[in-house]
Amino acid sequence: MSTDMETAVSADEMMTVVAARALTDETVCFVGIGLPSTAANLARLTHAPRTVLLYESGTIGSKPARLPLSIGDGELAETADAVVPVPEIFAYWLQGGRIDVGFLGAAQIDRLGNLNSTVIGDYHRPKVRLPGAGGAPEIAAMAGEVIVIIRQSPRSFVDRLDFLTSVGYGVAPGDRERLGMPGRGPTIVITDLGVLRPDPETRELTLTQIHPGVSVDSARERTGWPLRVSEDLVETEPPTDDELRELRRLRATLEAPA
Amino acid sequence: MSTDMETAVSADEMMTVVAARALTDETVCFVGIGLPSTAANLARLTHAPRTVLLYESGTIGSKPARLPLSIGDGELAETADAVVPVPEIFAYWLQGGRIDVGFLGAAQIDRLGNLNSTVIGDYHRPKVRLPGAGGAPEIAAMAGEVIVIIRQSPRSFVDRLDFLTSVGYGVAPGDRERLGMPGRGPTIVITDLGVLRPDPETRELTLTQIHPGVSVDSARERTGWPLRVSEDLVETEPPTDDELRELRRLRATLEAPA
Amino acid sequence: MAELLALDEAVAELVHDGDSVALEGFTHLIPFAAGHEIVRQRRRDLTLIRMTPDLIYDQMIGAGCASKLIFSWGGNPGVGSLHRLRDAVEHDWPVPLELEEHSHAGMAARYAAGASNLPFGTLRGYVGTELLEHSEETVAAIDCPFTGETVTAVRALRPDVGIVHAQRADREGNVQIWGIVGVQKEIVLASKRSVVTVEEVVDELEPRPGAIVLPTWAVGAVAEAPRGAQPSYAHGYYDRDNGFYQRWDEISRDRDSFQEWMAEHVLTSAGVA
Amino acid sequence: MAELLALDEAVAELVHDGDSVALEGFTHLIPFAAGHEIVRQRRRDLTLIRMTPDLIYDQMIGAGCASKLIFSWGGNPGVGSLHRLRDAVEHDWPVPLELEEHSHAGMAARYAAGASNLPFGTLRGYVGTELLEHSEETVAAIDCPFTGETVTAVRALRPDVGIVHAQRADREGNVQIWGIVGVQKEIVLASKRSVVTVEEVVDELEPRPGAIVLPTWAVGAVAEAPRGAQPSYAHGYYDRDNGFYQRWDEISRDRDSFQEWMAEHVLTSAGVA
Repeated sequence: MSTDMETAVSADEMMTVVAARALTDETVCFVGIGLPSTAANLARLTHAPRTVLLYESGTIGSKPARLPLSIGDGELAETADAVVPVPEIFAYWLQGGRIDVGFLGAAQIDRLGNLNSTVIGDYHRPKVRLPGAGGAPEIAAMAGEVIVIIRQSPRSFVDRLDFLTSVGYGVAPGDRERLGMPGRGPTIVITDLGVLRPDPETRELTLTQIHPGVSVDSARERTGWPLRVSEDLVETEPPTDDELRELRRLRATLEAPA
Repeated sequence: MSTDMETAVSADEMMTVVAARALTDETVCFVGIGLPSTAANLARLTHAPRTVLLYESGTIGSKPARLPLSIGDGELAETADAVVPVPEIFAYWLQGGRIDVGFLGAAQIDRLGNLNSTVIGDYHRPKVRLPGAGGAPEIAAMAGEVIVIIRQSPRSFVDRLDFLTSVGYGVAPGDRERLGMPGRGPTIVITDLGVLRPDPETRELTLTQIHPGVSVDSARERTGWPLRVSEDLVETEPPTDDELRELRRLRATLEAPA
Repeated sequence: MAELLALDEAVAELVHDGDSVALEGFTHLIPFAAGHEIVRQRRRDLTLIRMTPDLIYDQMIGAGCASKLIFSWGGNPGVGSLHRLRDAVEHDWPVPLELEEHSHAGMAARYAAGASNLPFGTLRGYVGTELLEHSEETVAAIDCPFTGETVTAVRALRPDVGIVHAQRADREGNVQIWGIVGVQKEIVLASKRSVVTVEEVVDELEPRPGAIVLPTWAVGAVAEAPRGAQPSYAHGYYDRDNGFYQRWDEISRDRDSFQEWMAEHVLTSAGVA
Repeated sequence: MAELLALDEAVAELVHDGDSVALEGFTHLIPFAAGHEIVRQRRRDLTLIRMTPDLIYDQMIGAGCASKLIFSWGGNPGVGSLHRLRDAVEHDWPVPLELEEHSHAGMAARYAAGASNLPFGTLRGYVGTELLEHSEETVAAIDCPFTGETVTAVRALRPDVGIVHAQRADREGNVQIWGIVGVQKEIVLASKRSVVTVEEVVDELEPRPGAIVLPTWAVGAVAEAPRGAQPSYAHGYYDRDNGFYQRWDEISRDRDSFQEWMAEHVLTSAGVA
């Protein structure tokens, strides 16, 4: 269903649409702010109307009509089935094993899907001090599976993280089990170039899908390690008119006055 | 202010009035059901209107117009400033150190104010299986001080408890500190015969006050250990008309239909 | 998503012989109808878990459903003893009953730990008491790794089945509870399976002061059971039947009168006095 | 009983140089007015504690109030960096800032442990991360005494002063909060002293869906501060000023423009842009 709109699809839009598609219906989803929240709400407003969104501010089942700028906008509370204290959202709901999917971003990712959102450079003398962990380490550990959304570049797809904030598959297969993490870890990593999935054996992130107009070579160039490419590499279906229209409408609500 | 009503004062009424008097105003009080609840509400409705009552069902600041039969009657929730989950009432409010006074009853008490509300006889082959601990062990440990209400007899005032459910002063002075209990322990024990207070040195319960018409000998006879009597023994002021009227009005609400 | 089932279906499907089952409701919203259905379906060898066993467990114990009771206060509130519980403990009637007893604070911490998927909860409690001598499997000292202070750990409770009563559910199975909320949320989240009986199923759960909502995807089954908490109460629906609690003392004191009452009011019907 | 004070009195009385101070509010009800008053009273050497430092700590750090920050996520939500926080960490401006960082789950457990008067909280977290290498004083492995399983202990937080904003208080100092309640209750109960700023003081706190009440005897001081959470929001009173959050990126990027803004909007008045 390629359309006239397709030519104008931005890299962020492509990422967001693909991330939304990764959410199946009736999924209980713990969402971070930014692209994860946009993608999860896009899914809810298109093919997955019964997807349940939880935000770390304690809102359960939020159905925002406008995109929140922060994780705790009033809209999230007003449209929620329940609002609980922050200690409870982490203890009873995330740690309690009630979350099917966690949606995370990061500044850096390595080939085993581990994430850095803490610092670039030395911890005590950082080149860039990033916001830090937030809810990510426990979402990465406890959610049934994790969807990662991250722009792909040699600075973000690194051979070695400057800081390990959230565990993907650790340093070797079996690390999650050894660390007592009940979730399956990052099952899909969505970038502006394509989609990576962990190899069933080695857990190494492997390019399995590439967006229209992107070459495998450019994906390799924008990866800080020798990128493995699946033999069954497929091309991403471009966003449909419906997806794009809904996404753009959603994003416009972020700018509009209340 | 002795009155005509005085002659008709029952032992339970005397106990309840004396217990109510032991509560000063603006006290935050964690109350058990039965006589403690009656006494605390009597205090609230007479000399201590700003006393705050918490029940272990999670009601904070209950102001019942009718006496509750159970610890969780709807009246307690309806008249409360706040209703919180049961784990919270114990963790944040009692253990959090927010309670000035805990009000406890028991089946047995020993000379160091330790309480049994678990069994009479052998634990595994009990003569009488009592209801058990409930909130008592932690109230006894954590409340700023504890008021005990208990009918005095050789079966209740025992040389050796059949079971130690809640710690008063343990087996020797300093035990509370050793056990890490922040509260001061039972500072007053109110019975149908009089009032006992712990000796400042030995912590042994000592008769310091006796109700009108009760002899010291009868108190000794109804105590399962050689009862110490204070040199400054005083006689209890009989209930005033106001106290009795309010108490009887309160108790009548327990029987009346809702 | 919660299944909306008839109560007898829910019990048949979710409660099995030998299960650990918690019917909770702290004096409020006690799931009598569900307990009676368990009696009618003649479940046996249950480990019954409840902070305050109350009349419902007195009935279930007297009916022979339980081989073990985990609890913290086993009386008839404001009235006296639970005679069927006492008869089981004191005379093994109708079957022996193993006890595991705790304080309220300990039970609440155990439920909260279960809901939090932690192996233990922590509190300041039990120290200096003889409860410790009978609870080595479930209560232990634990040292703070930072201050060295010793506090108390209690083993998490993760019942096979958690059962509570609530005021309302909507047609999707979202559950709304208000008034004294007790440990209703904790037990539903701590249990492997759960059943919520409700006064009524409604189109929409209008927000109310003091209300909590359990989302449908956190609940196993919802079953409509009007007056299903009677003789306890459902805030906003009916009051506690204090008279029945007082009458129970007489009914339950004697094995025969207990059995007659059960035969008449539980075994042959879906209601309660 | 809480004292009803003017905000400047409350800060003068309860917040001292060198204190550990937590101004909480999880994106909602952030106590900006109280933070600005602390800046105006030129408190120094504070240990600032907050899950999401947000603009208020960016301002307090840039104004030189803090020598240490305990936090879990230090960004401008939906916008980007906190430039004053970064300048302090990356270039020691205006003074060096020590960091102690955690995850949200860890901070929440630390507050809950503090409110519960426990020396530590327990969670499944931090394992496998480098956060552990920088938090030996506050995060440690702990073994379950029943199952042997290793989980994570975090040191309880008991700040000298906890400060939150709320919608309302009554004249006795009882406080009512609704909407996203975050860790407002935990921080008031965990702290040795507390200040609650409110939109308004009213005669009566009418019950509302989703509202919690902090009783006056659990609160230190209540100070009226209308619009005191702006540019964050107060559910039922005013919306979040998302535009200001976006403009702050520009204002705060440069030391001079930051100082000009603070001089104009904080140091000379009681308001905020």
